[in-house]
Amino acid sequence: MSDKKLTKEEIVEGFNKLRQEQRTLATRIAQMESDKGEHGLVIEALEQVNGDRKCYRLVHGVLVERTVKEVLPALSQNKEQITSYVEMLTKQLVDKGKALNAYRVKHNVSVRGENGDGEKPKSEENSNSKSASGVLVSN
Amino acid sequence: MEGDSKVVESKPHLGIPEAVFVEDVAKYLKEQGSCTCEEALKKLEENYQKYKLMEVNLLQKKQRLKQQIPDLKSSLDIVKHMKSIEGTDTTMTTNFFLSGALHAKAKIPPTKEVCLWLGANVMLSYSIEEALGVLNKNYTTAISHLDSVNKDLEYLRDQFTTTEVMLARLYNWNVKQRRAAKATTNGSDSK
Amino acid sequence: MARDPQFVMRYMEELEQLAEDVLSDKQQIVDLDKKRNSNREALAALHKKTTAPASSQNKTWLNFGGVFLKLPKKSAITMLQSDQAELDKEISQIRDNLHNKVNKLRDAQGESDLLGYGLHPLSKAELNRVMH
Amino acid sequence: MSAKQGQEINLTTLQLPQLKMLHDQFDSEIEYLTSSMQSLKGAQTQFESSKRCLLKSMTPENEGKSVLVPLTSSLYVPANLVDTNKVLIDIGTNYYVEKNISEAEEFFKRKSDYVKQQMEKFQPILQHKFKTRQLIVEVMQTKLLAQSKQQKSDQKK
Amino acid sequence: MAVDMELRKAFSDLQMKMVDTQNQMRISDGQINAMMVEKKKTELAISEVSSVPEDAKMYESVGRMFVLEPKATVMKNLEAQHKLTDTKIKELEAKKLYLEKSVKSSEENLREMVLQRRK
Amino acid sequence: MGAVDAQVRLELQKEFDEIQKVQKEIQKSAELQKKLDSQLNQNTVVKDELEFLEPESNVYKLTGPVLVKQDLGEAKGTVSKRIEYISAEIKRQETLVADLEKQLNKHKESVSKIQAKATAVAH
Repeated sequence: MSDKKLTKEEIVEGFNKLRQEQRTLATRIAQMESDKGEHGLVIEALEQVNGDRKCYRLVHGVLVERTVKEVLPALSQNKEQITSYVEMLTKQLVDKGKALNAYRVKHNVSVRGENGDGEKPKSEENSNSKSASGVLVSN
Repeated sequence: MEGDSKVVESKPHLGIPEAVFVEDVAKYLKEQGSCTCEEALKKLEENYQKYKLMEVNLLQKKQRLKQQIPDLKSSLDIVKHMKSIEGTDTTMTTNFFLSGALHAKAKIPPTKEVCLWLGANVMLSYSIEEALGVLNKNYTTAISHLDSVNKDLEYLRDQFTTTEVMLARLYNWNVKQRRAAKATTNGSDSK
Repeated sequence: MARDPQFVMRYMEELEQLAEDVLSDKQQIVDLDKKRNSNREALAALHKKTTAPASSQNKTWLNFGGVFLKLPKKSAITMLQSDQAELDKEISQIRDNLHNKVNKLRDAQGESDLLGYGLHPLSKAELNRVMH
Repeated sequence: MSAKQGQEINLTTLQLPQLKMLHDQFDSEIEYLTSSMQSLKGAQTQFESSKRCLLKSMTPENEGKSVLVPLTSSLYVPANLVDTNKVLIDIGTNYYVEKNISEAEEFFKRKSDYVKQQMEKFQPILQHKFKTRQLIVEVMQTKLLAQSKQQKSDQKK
Repeated sequence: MAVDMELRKAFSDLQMKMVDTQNQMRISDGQINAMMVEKKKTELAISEVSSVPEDAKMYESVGRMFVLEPKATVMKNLEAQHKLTDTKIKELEAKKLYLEKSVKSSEENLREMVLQRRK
Repeated sequence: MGAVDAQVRLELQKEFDEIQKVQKEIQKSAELQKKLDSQLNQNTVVKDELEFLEPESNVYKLTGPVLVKQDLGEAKGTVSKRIEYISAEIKRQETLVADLEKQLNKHKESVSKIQAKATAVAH
């Protein structure tokens, strides 16, 4: 797409689209971070109990009865996957931020009431959130 | 809050910085490292946004706790009851929440085991005694967390007020300053 | 108006904090009282049913959050009664505390009148709610 | 809507601030309707899934079946399903009714249909509001354009 | 002048239809994606369940309850689910293809209209 | 002139205060009506459901945390009473709002009267 003939509306639209994508990424990261935190808490709890204890794991609608020592490695692996996913998303977020800035400079877009990287802190601040369904209480 | 002093106690509110209130704007600017008024305004604005972000997070946390607490309380009550009939041959009948508006009936044979949902798609089996301990502990923790979240929110609200007042002051001061500057240049022009 | 504005600010904050504290305590009492009333209703219903000969079963469904457990009426009544006792205790505790807080607030605001700052940290409606 | 034509003519006679107000009013109405639609949709999905749950689990084969029963959202215990020929339905305002399976199925179907009907009633209204808002935006844009042209020619003088 | 108006109306009608179709395509895309995720999850569950010893207890979730089922039944149900998502994906893709064609022909029509107008 | 001005301002302020007060009350009533409306709706839905039932159906009412069996006729009666009560309350609120709106108009009229008088004096 050549952008020499972009109208003002189209520029704004493109900009908003990028911003929306950035926001979606940030929310996704926050979700994953909280998921990661939840995994951490559960792993911690399981590490403190006997490995032979009965423990259930839910996989896509199927609850399988296992033991703690069987579930723990699966959980750790899962956590690692989430971690690398978060890393990937974070990279994407950084790239998106760069793209956004480049777009801003190129089309001379000014944003009211916000400065350059006002979006960034969100993903960091949300890291200690956790879903309410479990019995564990987060800090 | 014990609140027995006339001075605001600077309790540690988990990393929430205190907003400062200064009467003398010029002095304030000097304290901030002799920055321009615009810079100071921007900084305050930033702080304000940060407070807002913290508020959002705290409110989320509060919401979560408010959901969790009654659930923990019910779990605790039920397990307490199970403890009281443990060892007898009492079968409990329950009408449990299946989905939406739908409840179904089940009989719970005498049991020494309950399962607690830990999160991350994992459920752990507990003896009744143990479950009682875990639930009790988590219930108290959740309540004290809610309490501290509420206090943090209150504290945050004060920081909002202070920052708002400071913003207004700085803004007014800035306007006055500019007007004064304009007046002097106009004055010198006309001379 | 030669007063130290910083002092005024803090004073205002202090007042607001006190007032908010009082209000939230009052709200909590209202909530707990609501719960106590519904328990009372439930107890009344249980007692009424024992006298009714038609329902000879001596069991009842008791609600815990989302689930109903079928319990002997006796245990249900005991549970409700112990819950009531707990609520009573909690309410009277908050009430005792509240009394002190209201007094403190009253003192603080009395002072504000004396000093003649003309501050309005609380609206009239709020004040009424706080002071009855 | 028979007033459609009339509205169209009316719009152009309005001043910009009035148009802005009208636009905002439509905005909030649309927002309200959209959120109502969303909650209706949510209710419908819930009724449907309850119905599916009912038909899947409340069968004679499942009588006495071993299950893990939720006592709260975080507490489960081993139990046996009993009385699978009937269920307890929460019909609202603290009333609960015992129903057999076909009655319960009918209940959920009735509810789901009712909600669907409501949504079908709202949909055209929402559509119309969208269109009208679009129209308002267009009129506003034309007016703004005319205004800025006017200003430019004024400046030239 | 009147012809021009008519043409403009036809033009905008066609444009609207195209936007509508494009929206539908976007919805289809979303549905396909969701189904793909669903399929992936089912596959993961199948591999997880098949790795568990035959005598392991397992439950299927129904609403908020879990019902004890033998492994064979669970596997059978998962396979059925897998097949179902597969057919759904195929259906959705066919629908999307149809929409794509429709957009293309709309584009074609628009182009022609513009050409005619230039004459 | 100054005294008149002040007098006018005072009068206007009074009217504005009144207007604000009335508006607040109208808003309050509107909120209440919304709540009542949804309550009415809920109860009507429940009533319809009760009408659907066979006479020998088991109906329970949740009283506090206890589920108490209730006679179908009694349940219907209770819900009907609630509906009656809520409807009456809605009517009451409607007349209240109508009354408040009348007051509001009166105050608005006073405002324009005061303003007209003031401009007349000024000229």
